[in-house]
Amino acid sequence: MVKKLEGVARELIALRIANEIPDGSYANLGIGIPTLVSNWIEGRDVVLEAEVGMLNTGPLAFDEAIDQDLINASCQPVTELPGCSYFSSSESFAMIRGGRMDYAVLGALQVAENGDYAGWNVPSANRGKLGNVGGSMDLAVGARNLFIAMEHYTTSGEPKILKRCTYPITARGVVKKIFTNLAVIDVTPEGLVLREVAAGLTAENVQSVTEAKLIISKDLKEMAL
Amino acid sequence: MVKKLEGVARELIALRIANEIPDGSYANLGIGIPTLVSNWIEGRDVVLEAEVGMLNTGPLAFDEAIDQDLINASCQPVTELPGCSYFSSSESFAMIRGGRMDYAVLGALQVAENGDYAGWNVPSANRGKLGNVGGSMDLAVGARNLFIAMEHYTTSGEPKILKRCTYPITARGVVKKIFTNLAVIDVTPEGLVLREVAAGLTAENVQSVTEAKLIISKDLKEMAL
Amino acid sequence: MDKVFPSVEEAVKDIPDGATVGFTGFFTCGNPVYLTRALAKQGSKNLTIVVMQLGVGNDEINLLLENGQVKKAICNYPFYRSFSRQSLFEQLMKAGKVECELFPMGTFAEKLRAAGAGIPAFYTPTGAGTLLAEGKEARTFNGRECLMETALPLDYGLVHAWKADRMGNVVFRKTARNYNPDVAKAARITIVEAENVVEPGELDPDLIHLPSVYVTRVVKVDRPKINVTIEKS
Amino acid sequence: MDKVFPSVEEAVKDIPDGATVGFTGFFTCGNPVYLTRALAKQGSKNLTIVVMQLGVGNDEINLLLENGQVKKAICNYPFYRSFSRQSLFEQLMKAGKVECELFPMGTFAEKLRAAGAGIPAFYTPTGAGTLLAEGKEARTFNGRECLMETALPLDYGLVHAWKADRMGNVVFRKTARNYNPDVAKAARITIVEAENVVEPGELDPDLIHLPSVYVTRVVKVDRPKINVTIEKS
Repeated sequence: MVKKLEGVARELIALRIANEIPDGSYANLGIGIPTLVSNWIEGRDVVLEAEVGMLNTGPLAFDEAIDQDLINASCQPVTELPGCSYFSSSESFAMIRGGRMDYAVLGALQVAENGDYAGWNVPSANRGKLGNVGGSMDLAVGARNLFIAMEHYTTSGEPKILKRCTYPITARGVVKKIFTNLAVIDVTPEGLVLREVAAGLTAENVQSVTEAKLIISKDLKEMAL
Repeated sequence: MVKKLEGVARELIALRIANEIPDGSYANLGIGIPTLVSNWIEGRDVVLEAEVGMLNTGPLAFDEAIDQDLINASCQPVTELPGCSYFSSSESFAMIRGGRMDYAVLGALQVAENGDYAGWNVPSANRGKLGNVGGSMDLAVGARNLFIAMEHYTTSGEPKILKRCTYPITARGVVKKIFTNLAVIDVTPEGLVLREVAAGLTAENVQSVTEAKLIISKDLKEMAL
Repeated sequence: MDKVFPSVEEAVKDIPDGATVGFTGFFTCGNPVYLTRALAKQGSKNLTIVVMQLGVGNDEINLLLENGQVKKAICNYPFYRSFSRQSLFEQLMKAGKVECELFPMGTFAEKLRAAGAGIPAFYTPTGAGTLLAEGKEARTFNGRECLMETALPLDYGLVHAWKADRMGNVVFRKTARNYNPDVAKAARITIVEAENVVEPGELDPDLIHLPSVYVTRVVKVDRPKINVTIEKS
Repeated sequence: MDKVFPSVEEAVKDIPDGATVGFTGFFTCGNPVYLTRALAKQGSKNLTIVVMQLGVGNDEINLLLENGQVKKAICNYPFYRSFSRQSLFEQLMKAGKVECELFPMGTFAEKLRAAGAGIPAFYTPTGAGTLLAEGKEARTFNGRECLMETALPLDYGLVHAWKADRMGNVVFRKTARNYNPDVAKAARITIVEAENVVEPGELDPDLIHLPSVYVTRVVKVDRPKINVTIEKS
């Protein structure tokens, strides 16, 4: 492994993603870095969906604002925004699977150059063929644009952007864009296209911690924050 | 054909059926004689469903009680009963197909001894493979107990209770009981069992206008009105 | 988000020739009367219309048929009840001018629901062994023969609502709800005519029948005056 | 019709050994806490439980696991998020004492919906090509590989409601709705614990989330006091 590359903070990965979601969109945000995206979307004309069965979920609730009957999909107390609505679980996933989410932002353990990604089952966890699959597989196949938000490599320095996933996949060929602390990468039929790198990094730096071959975009830019 | 057998009036066929539906039931009534059953159920603890998307439909509405947003499945203005509810068409048929109707009472053109019945397509109407199928096929397969209510033979004297249906069927092997102006007949694995005959008629009278062979019940009775 | 359009004419302007258009309504109840009239005026041709009935208690569908805008109808109740009475559709159908595909009412509704829910196909016991099973795959589950039916996606869905907010959250009234949620969810572009248009936040979020994500456009209309009968001449 | 039962104990009394029982709730929200405690007290064994999670933010499911009442669990989120933290279920599963069948959350909900809707099986793109596709039929629709999934019918469904009338019409509150309508419709016998019980006619018929036909029994309970977190120890 090369020496550690810092890149941008998790909050800035989230900001970069928020910039990619246009006003007027419906979006679902997963656990982890994706949840942070909501901080940057607050006040904008983007409607967030929560798998538990809510559209137009508002910011987290604290103290006396907590309502035990009002949570997001990560079981955090949240608030309402005007124009919100509630519905059942089957309706929530009818909406997701039916292609009504313009964007889904999910975390991942691995992403492959063919657009596969793995995020629900870690073989080392010794949980066999089980895992917290939750709504990830439905979101992965249902969203019109699936964005992955993650650290570029593991804490032990292993690459997470691979030629092929080695962990059990969540879905095949579904990822549109990858946002990491180091780079923004498009998944295209030709392969992974490196579009942006974090300030101070080169394309070579990013390739050095990426197993899959990166195609360098002709207009490679610094990450747009 | 034998001489015409009068039997009971349509209203009394309806009464006989109403007596067969116990309190605490959910039921759906089709067009024609089945609709008349509702007159005898009024005030009883039976909830009527309308395919249009309503449970606990009340009596017909007239004059200023008519609400253009409140009809039954025959497009008649109706009223609400306490504890009624509205839902979508897909939900209405989820309920019907899902086996939640204890009873469905439908009209028929023909019923066969194997429990098949025909009610949606009359070849002589020259409408080809089309017809007003409406919700009949769903009700036929979904109801826990399917009752057929009809005149025992056609206006031209042809039998309607047959060995096999000659018209296109609505569903196979679904009829539980047949209620006509002349008789009450159970559909059983052994064949059609004649349970009741209208006052003044004999089993032989009923058999004479029935193509299918009738098994005479050991406790054959006069129609219980 | 503000999905309100200034008029029904503007709202249906882009419906192209050849589109598959779904209409809500059960006989006279819950029909998108204003949007349908606007579509008749707009004049797009070769439409596939998806609607419960074909002019039986619904004069607006007859407008489309009169105009020759309809290539094919997908429905569950095509005719007048009386065999002696021919609707305009029946005449056109017998003259070979309009095609028709018939589904049982529950299958019809479920095909729309499937399209909205991302379910490409499902099995139902309804129709097994009948004329309407012809050409369909049959398969037995738990000893019962079922048919495979596929989703029925719509290009446009025309919807009549009691109340809508500007974001597109919708509430229906009594049995006028009927096919409205199903058509709205099955359509790529869903256009709602609403008797009342309110601001986001005015509708109780627990009591919304159709969440905003399914609605593309909202138009304010007057409450229509409906004659509740299917046997009028 | 009056479906009100005097107590949760009476309402769950007839749940037999070997029953398939569905529980509503999403982590801490909308769980039938009183009915589940009563089932733990009642003690029936060899249950197949159908529930989103297995004790993660739901102490009542842990009661059933502790009592050894569970033979098999069908769920979509079985574990604590942290790999280092083992739930009671995880321990029992690894000791071979409880079986588990896992479905993606949307497939899980749709299987319940299908059971309630008389749909024996459906196709979904979710899970195609994954570990969870093993042993399932795959079929391509419109160029996309899908899996056939079957309905998941329940013998009993335990439901937590905000309001119910004596006939069994039910209204839920905010995100506590979640699986409640789906579990209720999938079950042969549906038991509703309701924070408020009212007379028929008091609920607006346009605004009922679960019509009475799906409800077998209703019991009045207090509003539970819930600690909204899944990572408590």
